[in-house]
Amino acid sequence: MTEGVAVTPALEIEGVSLSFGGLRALTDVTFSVAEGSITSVIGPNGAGKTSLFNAISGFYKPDKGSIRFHGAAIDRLHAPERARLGLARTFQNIALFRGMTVLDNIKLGRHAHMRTGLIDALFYFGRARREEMALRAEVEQRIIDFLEIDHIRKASVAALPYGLRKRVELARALAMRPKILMLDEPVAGMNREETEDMARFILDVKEEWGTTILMVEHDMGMVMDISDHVVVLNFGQVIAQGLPAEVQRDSAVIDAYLGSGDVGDLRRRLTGAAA
Amino acid sequence: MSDLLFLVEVSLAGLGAGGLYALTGVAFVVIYKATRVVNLAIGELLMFGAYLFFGFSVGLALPTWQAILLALVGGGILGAVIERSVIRPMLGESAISVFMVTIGLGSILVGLVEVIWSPDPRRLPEFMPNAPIFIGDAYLSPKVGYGFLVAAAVIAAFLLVFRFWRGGVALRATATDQAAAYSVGINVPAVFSLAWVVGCVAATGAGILVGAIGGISSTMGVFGLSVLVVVIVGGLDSILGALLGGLLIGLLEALAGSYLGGEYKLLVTFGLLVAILMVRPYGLFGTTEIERL
Amino acid sequence: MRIGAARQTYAADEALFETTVQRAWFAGLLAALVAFPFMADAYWLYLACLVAINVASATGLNILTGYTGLVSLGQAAFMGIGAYTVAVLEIRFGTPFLLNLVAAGLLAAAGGILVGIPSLRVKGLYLAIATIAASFILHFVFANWTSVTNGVTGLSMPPARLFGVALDTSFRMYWLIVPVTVLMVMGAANLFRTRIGRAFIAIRDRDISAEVLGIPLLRYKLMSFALSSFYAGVAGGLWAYFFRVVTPESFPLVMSIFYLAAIIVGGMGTILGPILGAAFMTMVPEVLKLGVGWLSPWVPDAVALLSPVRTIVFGALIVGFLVFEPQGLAEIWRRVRRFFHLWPFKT
Amino acid sequence: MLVTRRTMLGLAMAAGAAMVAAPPAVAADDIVIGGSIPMTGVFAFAGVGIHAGIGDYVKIVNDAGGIKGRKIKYVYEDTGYKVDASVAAFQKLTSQEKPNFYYGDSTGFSKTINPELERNGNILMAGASFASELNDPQKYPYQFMAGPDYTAMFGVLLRYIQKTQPGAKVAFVHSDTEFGRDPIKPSTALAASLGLKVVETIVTPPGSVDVSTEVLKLRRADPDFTIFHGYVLAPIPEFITQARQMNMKSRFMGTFWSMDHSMVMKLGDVGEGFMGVMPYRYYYDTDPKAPMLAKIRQMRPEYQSTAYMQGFVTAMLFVEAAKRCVESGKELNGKNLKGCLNGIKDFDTGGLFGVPITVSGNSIPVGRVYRADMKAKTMVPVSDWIKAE
Repeated sequence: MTEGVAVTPALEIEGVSLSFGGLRALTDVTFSVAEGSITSVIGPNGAGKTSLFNAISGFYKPDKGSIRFHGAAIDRLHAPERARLGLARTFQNIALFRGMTVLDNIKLGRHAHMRTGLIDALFYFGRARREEMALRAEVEQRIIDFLEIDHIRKASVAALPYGLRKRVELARALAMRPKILMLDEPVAGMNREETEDMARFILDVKEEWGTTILMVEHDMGMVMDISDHVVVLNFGQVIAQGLPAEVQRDSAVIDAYLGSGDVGDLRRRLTGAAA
Repeated sequence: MSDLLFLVEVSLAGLGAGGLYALTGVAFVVIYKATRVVNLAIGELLMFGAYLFFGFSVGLALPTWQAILLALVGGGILGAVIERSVIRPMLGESAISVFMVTIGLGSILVGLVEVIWSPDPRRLPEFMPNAPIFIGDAYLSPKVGYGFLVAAAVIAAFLLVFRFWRGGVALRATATDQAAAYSVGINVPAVFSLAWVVGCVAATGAGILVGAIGGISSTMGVFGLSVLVVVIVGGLDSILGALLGGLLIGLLEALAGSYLGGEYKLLVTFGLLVAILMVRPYGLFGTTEIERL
Repeated sequence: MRIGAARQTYAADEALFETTVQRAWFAGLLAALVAFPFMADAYWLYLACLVAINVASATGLNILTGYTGLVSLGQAAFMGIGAYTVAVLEIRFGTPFLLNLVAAGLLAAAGGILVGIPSLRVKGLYLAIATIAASFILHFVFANWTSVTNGVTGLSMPPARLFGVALDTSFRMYWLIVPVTVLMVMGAANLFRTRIGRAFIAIRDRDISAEVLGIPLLRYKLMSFALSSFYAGVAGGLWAYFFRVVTPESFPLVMSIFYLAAIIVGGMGTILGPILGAAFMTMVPEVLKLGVGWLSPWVPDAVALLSPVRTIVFGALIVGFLVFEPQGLAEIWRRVRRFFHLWPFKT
Repeated sequence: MLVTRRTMLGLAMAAGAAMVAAPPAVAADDIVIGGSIPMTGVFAFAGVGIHAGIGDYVKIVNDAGGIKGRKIKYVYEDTGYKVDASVAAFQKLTSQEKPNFYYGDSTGFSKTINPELERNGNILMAGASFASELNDPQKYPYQFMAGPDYTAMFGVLLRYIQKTQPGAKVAFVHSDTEFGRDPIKPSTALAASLGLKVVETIVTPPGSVDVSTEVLKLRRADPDFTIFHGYVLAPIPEFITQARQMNMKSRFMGTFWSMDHSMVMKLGDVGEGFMGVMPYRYYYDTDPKAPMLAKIRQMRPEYQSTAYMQGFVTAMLFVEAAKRCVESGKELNGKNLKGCLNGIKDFDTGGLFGVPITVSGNSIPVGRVYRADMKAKTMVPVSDWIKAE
């Protein structure tokens, strides 16, 4: 639906290379994420997907290349500054803060957009109070209701089942008022039902909030179902990109999965998606 | 007396003391390498070892060599007991919790020593040759000199054991990768115990040497603070680092003490510590850890 | 949370005291704090003041160690900065005590930031060791910067004055120390209802992901250091006004360990923890003394065991709580409370 | 913050205990000596002796009928030699026993409690500290010490040195603590005025064990006399051992707290000839001018430390001050007691001090130099009683 619209892409990755010691994690990766789209990055294990996410969110510094956010280069910005611009993300292995309740975890997402200073905080007067109240109201109305997690808002995240934790992480990312929402394997380890729920939430976020989504995912069925654009990484290089249907037919993609031994898995998933 | 000779003598004394730092540092590193426990009680373990020796040699009036042997065995048992009773239950807890456990442990050891032997300062029986050592014209206190030799011998023995003995190999393997060591059939909990036993035996040995030089008291655990600097400077997981760090700190303290004054000793060592933390946080020979998301 | 306590507004849900019952308890506590000095003798007042000072300092350490996850063994040294600041200001300039206390806090905070700078590069344990270094270096400064600190002899200072009344007894100091401590505890409680407190906790739980979520690590770590040392500085200032002699040996490393023990025993990362912990740890030696007193008719030389037993108990409390009850007294208290709230329907 | 029942409970208990702990039955006219005594901790070796000394003298006075029929009561608490515990003990004892006298265990405590003493006004205090700073009747009007301050101790030693070897070279070795630094500056000046050369001042960090470099420094300075201060035992033995091995000719000296017989004997062979200053006679001194020692030996057949003597003499001065005030009908408050104490002229302590004493200010600046005789296992006097003023 966003193909062919002539606006500045939300995110442009241009010639990004990254290596650890002698090991090349990313080589000359180039693609862009169109405003309002769902773009998925797929590839076999170790293809560099999470490294790519880390480079985008500012945790790793690429050796070469540039990343532009709504047309402006963000290479020199540190991770927290990128977060403030509206680059929000979730983590592959769930990075919730175990010492906080669900509600506080979600509130934490808004951190960069709040102004409360240390003195305000100690006395909890004026701005601190107003900001916290406004945040609470917004979190309750826009996020907790939306993601259907009102029953656990006071629960400790450590006690939650896996699927719910993933949802809380999504909630926290939404609290960051994302312009681009980066989801690192949002449905990994979920059963069919949970996966469908999550897919629905992701689509809803795109529709209702107008948020651009960049996603890393293994579940081909879901990727093919909801993506507008798919990028395939292998050994740190982009080997194919395009519409889901185009990528599915790409011989380089099939070879990549063959080489990695995941071919049977891929077949199953591809046929599952086609069916 | 010429200034040069003085410098040489001071340096010798410093290196001699550094040998004891190195030995205690090795005790620390062995435990850290295998179990990732930063052991703040190392000074107190050393003190407890010295008191064990005192108890056997003076209290029970055993011959010196028997007392030393028994003290070392006692130190080893203490290590095993500590590992089983308080360190192992903390497995999987944050490193910081375990670190604080060792602080509490230090306090318990001090109290135990005071209950058993009273807090009065005491002297250990003389068991090292007492004839002054002269290296060229330079004087070296015999206790410091022989202490250094013993420390050097023990450290050398350690290195050999690590290289060739099965247990030493297991220890090194566990230090490198606990999960991998587990998967190749190494009994990781046993290695943990082993590390604590070995570490405590080494600390006991160091305690006997330190006590022989300066007498013993329940406050001699402050020795451990300098050792902490040694292992930070050398790198927490590097035996080589502990060796060189020990000699370096010993030398530095001696020079600072003689040319600036005794009150500058700790200032200089801790100043060096801060500098190292700023410039090379993982020490001269330590491994840098790669952070992962 | 009490059974059936449904709240109507978010504001009510975000309040420090969620129910009327809790508010009533708090009012009762305040009343007890006001009434206490009129009922207690000098000894109990002395202990109460000491407990309050320790609560203030432990609360500060709890912000850094309990909530931000950075272990510090320098809390006593920062108290030293505060105590010396107060003593120097009081002796040389005679400025009002509230101003002196704030200055004490600010100077200690500056010291804290300086010590916290290595947290840019090192974390956790290394940092703890850096704070040990800091406390030795500060001790050296206190002992040798003779023109300001009067060297090892230390400074003797006049009492604080309030409307011409010299606060020179435990009874009078109580009215300075306890309100300041209550304010400081409330401040900490407020802090953790806001974004800054949440950022601290996030850094403790997973500092790397906190950064990606928009929290500048160094800035918040330093802020935590500064705040914790500010608390230490003010507590040190109170300490100076209370004892009125400040020497380099007043703030040894074991005192820092005492505060660490207090928050471990009380419960790290809770507001209640340092209060319970500091009170408990301050009272333990006194209780042991009583115990030894009772034992002495039966156990010969029981008195001679007091000090070592105190040392052992101190260490055993640290180890015992970390191994068996890592959430500390605060968690035990929560369990007790839960039991009574549900009783007799459920046990 | 949550309000806790436990806090409430604690407060209730505290209040209750405070009421229970109200003054127990003290006979109204008892004269009370309170004490913060380090029965445990690093200073326990002294505290135990002090405690016994005070207790014994109080017993002697009470057995003899007290002061005009008024009994002496000695109450104490253990402090572990920690200032905060000492202050707690003081608060507890003063609020429950209303002591007239108080024994403090450290310089830190004496300084800390001074404002409280001045405010309280009812107590005269002495203690285990001989800190020069406390020897100031203006700053510490309600305190005194039962002997010379540390500077006066150095004075006694330096005067002895001047007499035996004029123009001798002297070195000071002291610990980096308040205790250790106390007499160094004024004593350096005094040595100069006595024509002695202070060739080296060595500071050792607290708790240091290996003193090799310090000994090297000492050898370079090559003093005739070396005075240790601020230690109890370590690192003195190692210092002397190494110095002997280097064939240094220096003689070694110590001050009060390292001069107890049992401490010096721990030096072993190298302690031969170790000297030091002591204001009191040793337990085994059978001089006919010291009948009190005979009495002590009768009460306690085994050796009693110099700390015992210190406690004993302190109690004696307490009682003497009280006696003089009672006899002249003065109210027993801090000011009067201090006045009565300062009225003491040429007082015979039963020979514990070798000479009759006069307490003009806050101290009794007298002492004698003793030398260790390791074969006979005794401390032998080598000088007359020297006044350090």
